[in-house]
Amino acid sequence: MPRRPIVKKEYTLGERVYLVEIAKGLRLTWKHFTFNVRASFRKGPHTVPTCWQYPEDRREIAPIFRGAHMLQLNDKGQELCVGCGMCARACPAKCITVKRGKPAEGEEDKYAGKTMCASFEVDMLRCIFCGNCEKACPKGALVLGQDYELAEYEPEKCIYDKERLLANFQRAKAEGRLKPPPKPIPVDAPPPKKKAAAGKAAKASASEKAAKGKAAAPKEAKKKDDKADKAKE
Amino acid sequence: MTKELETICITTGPTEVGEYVTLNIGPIHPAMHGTLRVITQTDGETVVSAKPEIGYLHRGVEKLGEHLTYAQFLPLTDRLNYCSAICNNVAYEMAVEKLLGIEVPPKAQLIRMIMMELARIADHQVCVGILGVDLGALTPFFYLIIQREEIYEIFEWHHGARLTNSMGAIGGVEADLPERFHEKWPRLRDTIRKANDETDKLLTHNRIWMDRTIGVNAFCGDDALDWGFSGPMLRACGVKRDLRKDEPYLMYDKVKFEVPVGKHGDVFDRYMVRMLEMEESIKIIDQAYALYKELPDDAPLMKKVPKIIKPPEGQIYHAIESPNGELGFFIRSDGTDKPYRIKIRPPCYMVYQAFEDLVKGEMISDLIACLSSLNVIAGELDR
Amino acid sequence: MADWQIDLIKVVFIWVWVLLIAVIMTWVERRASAMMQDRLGPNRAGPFGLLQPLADGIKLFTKEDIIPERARKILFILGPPLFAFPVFSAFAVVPFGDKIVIGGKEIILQVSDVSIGFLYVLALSAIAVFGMVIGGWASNSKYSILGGLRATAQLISYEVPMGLALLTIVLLYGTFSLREIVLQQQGTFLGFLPNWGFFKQPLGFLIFLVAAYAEANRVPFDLPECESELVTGYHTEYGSMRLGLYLFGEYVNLVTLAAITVSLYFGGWGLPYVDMSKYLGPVAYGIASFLVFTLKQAFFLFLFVWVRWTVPRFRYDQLMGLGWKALIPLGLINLFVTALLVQLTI
Amino acid sequence: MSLKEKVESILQSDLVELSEFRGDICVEIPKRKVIEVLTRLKEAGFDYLSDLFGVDNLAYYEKAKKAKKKKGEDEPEEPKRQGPPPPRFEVIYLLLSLSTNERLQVRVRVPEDDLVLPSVTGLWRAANWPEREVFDMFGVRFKGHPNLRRLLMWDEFQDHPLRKDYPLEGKGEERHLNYDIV
Repeated sequence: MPRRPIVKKEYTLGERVYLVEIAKGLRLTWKHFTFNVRASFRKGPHTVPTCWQYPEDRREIAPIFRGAHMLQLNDKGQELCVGCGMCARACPAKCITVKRGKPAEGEEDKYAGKTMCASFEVDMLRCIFCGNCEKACPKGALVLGQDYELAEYEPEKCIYDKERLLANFQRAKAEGRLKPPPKPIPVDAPPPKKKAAAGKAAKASASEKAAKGKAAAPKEAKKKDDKADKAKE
Repeated sequence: MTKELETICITTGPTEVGEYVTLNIGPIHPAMHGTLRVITQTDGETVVSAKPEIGYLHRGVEKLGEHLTYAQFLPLTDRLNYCSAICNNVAYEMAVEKLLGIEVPPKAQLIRMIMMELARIADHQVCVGILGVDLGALTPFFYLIIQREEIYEIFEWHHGARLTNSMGAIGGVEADLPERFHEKWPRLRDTIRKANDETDKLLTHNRIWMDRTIGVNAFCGDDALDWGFSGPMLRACGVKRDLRKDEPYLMYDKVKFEVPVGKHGDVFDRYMVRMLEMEESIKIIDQAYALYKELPDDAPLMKKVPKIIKPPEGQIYHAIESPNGELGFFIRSDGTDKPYRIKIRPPCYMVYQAFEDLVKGEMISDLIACLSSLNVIAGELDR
Repeated sequence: MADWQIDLIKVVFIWVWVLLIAVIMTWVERRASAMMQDRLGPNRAGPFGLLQPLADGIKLFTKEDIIPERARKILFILGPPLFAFPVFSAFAVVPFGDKIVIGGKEIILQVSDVSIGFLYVLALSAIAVFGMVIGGWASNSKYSILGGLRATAQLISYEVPMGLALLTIVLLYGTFSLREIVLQQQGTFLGFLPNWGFFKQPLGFLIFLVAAYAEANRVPFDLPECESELVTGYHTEYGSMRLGLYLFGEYVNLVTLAAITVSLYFGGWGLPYVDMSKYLGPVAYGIASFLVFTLKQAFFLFLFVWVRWTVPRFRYDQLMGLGWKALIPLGLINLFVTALLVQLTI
Repeated sequence: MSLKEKVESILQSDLVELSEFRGDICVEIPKRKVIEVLTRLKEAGFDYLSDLFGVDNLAYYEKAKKAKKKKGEDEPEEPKRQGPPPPRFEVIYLLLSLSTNERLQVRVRVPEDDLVLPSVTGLWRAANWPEREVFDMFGVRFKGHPNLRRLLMWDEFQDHPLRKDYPLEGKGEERHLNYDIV
């Protein structure tokens, strides 16, 4: 048998007779009860403050939420994805397959880059929504949107192809739920002076443009950063 | 009758058949938090032996880690202790940073601290709530879990996920504290305190609760150390040990907080230690937030790390105080972009192996109470 | 109308009425517990979710009826009715109103005024235990049998304090008939208190209430079916309408216990200080007395729910300890003191 | 006295190798003296067994060999370990001193043809499951362990999954449950 320390039970009289503490507890639950009953008779969708009635009454989703994927277009309606496959390589669950292709003749203006993705598949059954693909994308084309109702009746439908990913973006755009451009991360790196200045400039421009709701600025900043990194190396 | 019932359950390993009834609790059972399984021999309602069987949630995380890059392994750490994923994230990030030999900027450290303490509160809330549920008091669970939702909202606005956080990256954190946190925290602090207070009112002095918890599977401190206990479980046994104080990491040496210590290591002490720790966590967050405010807005959040992380050859072990205790990552690098060997030291693994010693001679109801108070998380236990 | 016709109407009425209250109780339980826990509860089926019990009933009826392969089949089938039948029948002796005069005929609002109403209630609640034990044993599952064993031990031990509390009432009023007891509780006590059993027997009431919670298997005494330990105890292996009978039987049991509490300790249908029969016509008086009774009953039903969602659960040995070491001695003392007082005052 | 000196003074001649990386000290001790050395360490203050686990060095040494071939003789100080091939497995004990909060990694090399180590469950009961796990994952047997069964994998499982030659996606093993209902 294991050793056990001897525990002395020292109860006060109030604790000993059960009823006092139970009465206190009853008072507490009664307070909650009356509060919530009163609240539930109020008009409106969200009456009891802690209870969301799901399909009608949804809680606010953070704009940076990591939900279903979408492939972004730029302001001119051009596809941003160049089919580089960085996302597929960064994915820990190996759920993305990308095929790189060249745009057909006469369709070059549909794409922002010189190349495009011929096919883009995300297997939502494998995806763990970690956001690594989003971080890896050099063009800011693949982002995780705010959709979280991803149940389907057939498993095949859970493999999102390019059309679906683009449709996700269109829908999000129509509903105004686009992901804000990523803020540049202030990085502590040598040499400090140059870098800090660049970071500040990038941040300033980013905040200006973010106010206008355009996605271009941070990409520039990112490019700058990338260039700087390359130069350093 | 005993013999007849015997044939229904599948027993693994040698079990004594005879005057005792084998009761197979789990892996599917309301109180077995996920997929734990305990094969008990009972004499009436008294537990004669209890042999935990684990491995029902074994996903081979350590093996997977050998085949993923350092950055790719980060999301998998969410799935260890899913009640406080951020602590796992930070533990792993800090282990890799130690391997790389870098120190993250102070602002990132403070953000990590704040987020980790929030995660600790969330974890303790779940643990205390579940303990209540398993002892028949469902109501406090809801009061606590509602506050956890609010904490999750802060997580969501900080890095975009509620449960599987994958917070930050190797080298720092990627986002500053969100607007939500600044708005929400002063109010949230009060509501968390209120919820804890209500739980306290409903449970702590209630004689039914006291009878159920005081003196139930009490445990000696030196036994606990021998079994490799850590965290709240060890502190409940009366050993004052907290990695935040003993081996300070991040900026824990710059904040003041108490380490609540129990006396007998019984369920009541574990419950009280967890309740008090939530209060201490609130204090830590307040102090860390004050320190955070002193830093300039554009202070760096990340240390520059190369895109493909290739640490030098070597091996390190780094442990932090997760809500359950010492959560350590042993990483050996062979100079490539993938870790050679990752070993996770989950805190509840060490605690759960002493389960038989903890519950021997107690009753079945105490077994359930004991299991809930240990806060064994199957994801962390089986990896 | 012949007497047997009136009796039949009364039986059907009380049957439907008890069922209805029990059905509403399942709704109240869920909604009230939700409100206490900052939730909303089921509110989709019908206005305020009032049709939720109906939906549950349909669900339970249409589920597959599974009998485990190695179960004792006959006993397994016999278990739920054996539990539900006595708890339904116990309501027969409860006076749910005073009397109503229809067509010059005086009808007492009670299915039958048996002179041993008391013993009848006790006996039936003892029979109901067999339903649980048989169900638990026939399932051939360890959780079930543990639940059944706990049910036996718990109900047998709490029968004793309950009996002691009831004995004091018998001593006090000198009758076994529930109707007689209610009639004796009208008027005032010591000039300012209602002449209720509660004021004459506060300790007895407390013992009775605690024992009633134990009889009804409610938290903090829900050991036979405590979910976190024994999955769901004695009805672990049951499904479909058999499970429905068990669950429903528990609510009916609650209704009966609340009704008995009201008629023993809270003056039954009578209002304190006011004699309704003076102001109301004979029909209206009957209905009013019935309503008063129902209101009092509703309070106790709510109390059952309220306490359930506030306190944790006992452990098996602590439950036994409370029963044998606290309630029975208290009950004996109470009985002794009451006997002494009764003897002295007579 | 620094940790390094302290360890050296405790171990003396039993110290096979001492390496330091980012402040973590790892000492190698001979296999046949595991219990003796660990007992000494425990008495000297390293009284808390934090963890115990195995490492398979197969791929590591193969890679090192390849790298050596590639580099040729550009770096002459590289071939440290010569002679017979190094033992394939390692078992690492993570010790902690509760009084001074110093951590120490103790490593024992276990060759493939003699996969037996004495169990330290007598010193620390905490070693119970970790040793079972090492047995499960690497096949290292611990002599004197009270209950050396598989921990995470099922009992009928044949392989040792954390070995480097075990494929990531398994070999297609399935668990056949034997419900022996008679």
